[in-house]
Amino acid sequence: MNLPGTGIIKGMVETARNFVGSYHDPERLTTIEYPEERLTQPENARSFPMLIFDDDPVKGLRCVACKICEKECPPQCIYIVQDRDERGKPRKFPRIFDLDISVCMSCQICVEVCPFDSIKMNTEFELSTDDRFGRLLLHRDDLAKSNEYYHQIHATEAAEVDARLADEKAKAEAKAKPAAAKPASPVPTAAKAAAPAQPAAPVKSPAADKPAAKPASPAEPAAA
Amino acid sequence: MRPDSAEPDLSALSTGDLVVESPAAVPAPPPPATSGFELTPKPATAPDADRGLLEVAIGPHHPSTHGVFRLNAVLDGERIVRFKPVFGYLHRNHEKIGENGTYLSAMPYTDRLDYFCSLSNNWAYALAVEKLAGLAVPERADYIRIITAELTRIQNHAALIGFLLQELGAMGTPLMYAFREREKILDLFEALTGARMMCNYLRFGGCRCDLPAGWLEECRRVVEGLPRFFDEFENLLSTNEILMARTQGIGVLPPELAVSAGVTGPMLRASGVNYDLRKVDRYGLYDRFEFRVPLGEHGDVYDRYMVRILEMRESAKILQQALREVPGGPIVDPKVKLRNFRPKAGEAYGRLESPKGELGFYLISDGSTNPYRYRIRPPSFINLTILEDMCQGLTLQDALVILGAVDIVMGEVDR
Amino acid sequence: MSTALDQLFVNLKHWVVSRFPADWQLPVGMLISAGAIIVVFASLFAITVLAERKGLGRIQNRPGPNRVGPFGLLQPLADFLKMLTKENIIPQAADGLIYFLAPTLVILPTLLSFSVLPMGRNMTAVDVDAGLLFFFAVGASVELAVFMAGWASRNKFALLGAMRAIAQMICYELPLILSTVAVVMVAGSLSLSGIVDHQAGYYGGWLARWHVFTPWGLAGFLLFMTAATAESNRAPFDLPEGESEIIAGHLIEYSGFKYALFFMGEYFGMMAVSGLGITLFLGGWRPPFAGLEWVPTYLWFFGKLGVCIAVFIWVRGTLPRLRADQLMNFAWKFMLPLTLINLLGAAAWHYTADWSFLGATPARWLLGATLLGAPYLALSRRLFGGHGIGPRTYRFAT
Amino acid sequence: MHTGFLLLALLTLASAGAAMCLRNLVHCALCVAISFVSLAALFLTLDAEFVGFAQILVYVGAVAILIVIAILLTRDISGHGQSLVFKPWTLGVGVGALVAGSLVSAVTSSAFTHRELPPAPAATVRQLGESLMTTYVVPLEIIGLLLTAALLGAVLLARRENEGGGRS
Repeated sequence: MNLPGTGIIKGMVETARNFVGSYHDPERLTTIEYPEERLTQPENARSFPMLIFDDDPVKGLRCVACKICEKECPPQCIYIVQDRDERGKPRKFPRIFDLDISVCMSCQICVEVCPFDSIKMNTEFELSTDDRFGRLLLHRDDLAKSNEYYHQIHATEAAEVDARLADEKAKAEAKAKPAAAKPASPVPTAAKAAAPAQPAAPVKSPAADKPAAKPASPAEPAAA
Repeated sequence: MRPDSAEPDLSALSTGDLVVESPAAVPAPPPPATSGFELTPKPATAPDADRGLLEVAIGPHHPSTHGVFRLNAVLDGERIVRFKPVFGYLHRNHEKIGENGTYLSAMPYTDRLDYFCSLSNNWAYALAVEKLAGLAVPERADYIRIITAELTRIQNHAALIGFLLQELGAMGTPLMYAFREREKILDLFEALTGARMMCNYLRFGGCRCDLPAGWLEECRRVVEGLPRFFDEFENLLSTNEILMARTQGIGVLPPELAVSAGVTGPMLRASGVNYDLRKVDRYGLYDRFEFRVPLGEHGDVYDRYMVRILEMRESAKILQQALREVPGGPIVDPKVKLRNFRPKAGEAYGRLESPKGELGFYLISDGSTNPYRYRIRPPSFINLTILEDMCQGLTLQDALVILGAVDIVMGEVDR
Repeated sequence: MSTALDQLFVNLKHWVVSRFPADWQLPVGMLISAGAIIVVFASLFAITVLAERKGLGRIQNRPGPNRVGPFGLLQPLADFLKMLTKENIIPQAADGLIYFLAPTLVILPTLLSFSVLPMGRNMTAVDVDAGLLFFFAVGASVELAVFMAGWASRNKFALLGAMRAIAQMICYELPLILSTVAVVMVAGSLSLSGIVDHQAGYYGGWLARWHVFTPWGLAGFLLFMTAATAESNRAPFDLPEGESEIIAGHLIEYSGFKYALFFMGEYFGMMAVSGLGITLFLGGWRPPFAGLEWVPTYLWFFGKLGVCIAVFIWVRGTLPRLRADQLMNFAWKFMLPLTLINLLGAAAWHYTADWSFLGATPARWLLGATLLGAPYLALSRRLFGGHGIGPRTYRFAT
Repeated sequence: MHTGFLLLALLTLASAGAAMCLRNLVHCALCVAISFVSLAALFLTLDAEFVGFAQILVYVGAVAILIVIAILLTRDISGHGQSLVFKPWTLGVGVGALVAGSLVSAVTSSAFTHRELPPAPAATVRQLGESLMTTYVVPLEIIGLLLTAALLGAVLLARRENEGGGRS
């Protein structure tokens, strides 16, 4: 056995080394002074889901209200109501898309199951609020984020998605050609099909990162 | 414990020289309670109620109970007469939720079992489902799984030792050092999976996404720095006279009792029983890597501490080997459907060596998208069952240290 | 010039007192001294708390409080305001009067004990002939206050904490007092200023004749500071507060300003015993080397106090806590015998003072070292080895 | 000086009385401590520094604590116990009066009270120590031995009671 007391001395030396080290060694003082300093989030980071739109925050939504995410969501935090036109015919558009982020557990399963690359994970994390129902229950227009924003936060993934969508569109067009003179497909599909072409152009109209102030939504006449 | 368990040979497990065992001679898992060992007899009901014993409810809100957990202690002075764990405060109906959702939808919930080790939990569940559905895992995915699981083991053990020292009254210094290193590992997890703790990363037949660019280099850098951290930790703690005096000879768990009670993980190995599922089951690709299993001799808290330190060192070795040779290729079995995943009817038990012990998932499929039965063998919970036996005749201070060394996470205990 | 600076506060007090009529001079002088002690040590308390939080933070690789004011310097003020404005909760079952009295009784004796410490040349508030005895006498009543707090709270954890506190304080009072007896023996005085005067002069013309620079003094100082750590309930002897077991012990039911008073009492106690250790072993307000007399004496005292407190913080940031029975074993089976042997060491040093042959000093050191080192080794071996405690080796299965 | 003495004497007596009459045992113990302190203060007013400080150190720091611990260990501390006043109180008063009378008569009849007071001695601690170590060294050692024996006996008693319970 060593001289009694050496273990304590060894520990004291170690803490002293850390004390001194924390003044000059960035490996030791890893604290980030949060509101002033921020870490860059990794590309894969995720907080809560968002809905991607091209061009227009409402008309350009990629979501077709297929309700797959609603069904697959493990904590059942998504609520979707499909839009209907004047005659009551369903439109491929969500009239209501509510997401309760106090229930959501950020598991990303909705993203994985979405066949339309419409729902993606946001990285925004400063969401604390004192208004549980107003601010933690996100509606369609809160959730809508532009494709540019998506490119900003998940560059690699977004590029892949765009390439895939462009590819699919090209295939669809190739398929459509033999079918030739068929009449144009219904409006929302056209909008969706047209959309992927757009992001290829890097600079875009100021669709903005945030949902716009709420332009007249096509859903509203339907709701009336 | 395991349906196909061979004839137990306890004497070979607990005593004598350990030899390098060939895969065929792998020690059998612990036997059922036929070995004649019984739990320590305890005073039935208060025969000495008039002696002025002090009943104290430690918890549900107490700094040392690792969450909402209650210990009903009956004290004679500071000495423990009876010590009953009461849990269930964090019960979330996990198993029933698992049965009511699809196979995939249980995956994010497994993150929340032992929220320190979401990636090992993911893997255990994925193992069970893969066994059920007969899926093969690509080599690259297995490497990623091993890397993440060993990183998880390191950060869990480091944090646990920090918490243990907190219980010993060390003002959080070791905890802060552990968290400093854990941050680096969590950063890696975030870069890979998008979340620091609730990773939800593994999928049946592989992983959810491939390694991001530069991740392996970053991981190598972190792993290279780990031995320095272990040395620092050991300098600070391992030979500290106070720590040795507080932990040696405290909470002794004889190997026979440990086996009878179904204790697994570092606690079992600290009692000298050579039982590590990475060696026993050789799940994943663990037989490709060279690592040793540290074994304690006394089965006390100090052994549990040291076994964890040594395990971290071995995990770092595994990581170094794995990071050297990560192969290319796909990361997920392309046949696996994400939606409408219906394994054929049958049952399966998938288990692995989670940082806390044997974590097992038992699934019965009736051919539908939901498991018919979804059951978890949580190591924290089963290791906790012998708490009172270990605390008999010790003081309240010892008891909380013993609790700390059991390594429980209430998310897993209560499920 | 240097004496003017040194005696600045003394002269200031004399000047103020001389403005008053003769009948009033004594009480006014006392009031001034008392006020000075309260102001100086209260601000020292604030600085210490901040230093402790910052220092612990740095030891733990984090910056510590840094939000209130520049570098977090105003944090004590914020803490003070918080404590002052917090709700004062009195448990329904508590014994109101005793519950109320306990915090004041914790503060009072420690403040009283500052009055006999010589904090600079001519800077002793009350130069009592039996100053050392006074110090311990008032210190003894802290135990009663802690018991009152624990008992009056009517909380099981508080009661456990109070029992631990009393047992611990009684046990460690013995080695604490006995380790000072060696000093009293050598210095031949119970007066603290007398003990400081005994440490005047220099070895070889440069090293101060502090008691700590002798074998018995070094051992005595270490023993004294260890016992002092236990006496002031600091880590690693902070069992009465053991937040991981009995949460905060006797403090569990206290909130707001009463809690702050206890907190203050703990820090005052730490400063008081450090001050006593400085006075007894570190030469009080005397400089360590010749040629440093120009530095004002009170700066030496408070500088040494700062170093002692820094060590307290450092120890707190490093060591885990002992167990109650180990604490007792340590006191009775290790500290007490060593302090008794240290008396022999002091006597040996005292009676070999007239050795004058060549190498007398190393010989005396050797004598002292063996006299103290051998029992240290034997006792600590017994303490650890008796329970089979020591580093272990581990086997591996592959 | 006179008023100070009166106040202290009153405090001593009052706290001693309270120690006898209060219902709560812990309160009683604390009152005993108060009377010890005020007794020490009385010593201090007589310039007997050493005795005064020793009184606090020994009686408040040790004896009062010991009493408190004894109460905690042996009794129900909830405070619902009976009054400590001995039931047939006439007997108690009688015994008390007898003791007081004999003390008073002894003091008044002794020559001590009729002598001139000597001047207060200086350097008391040193003198005290010297006389303890020279003139009175045998009584001192005997008392020391006695106390050690008592201590050992107490340890032995506690040991026997505690046998079978745990380590050390």
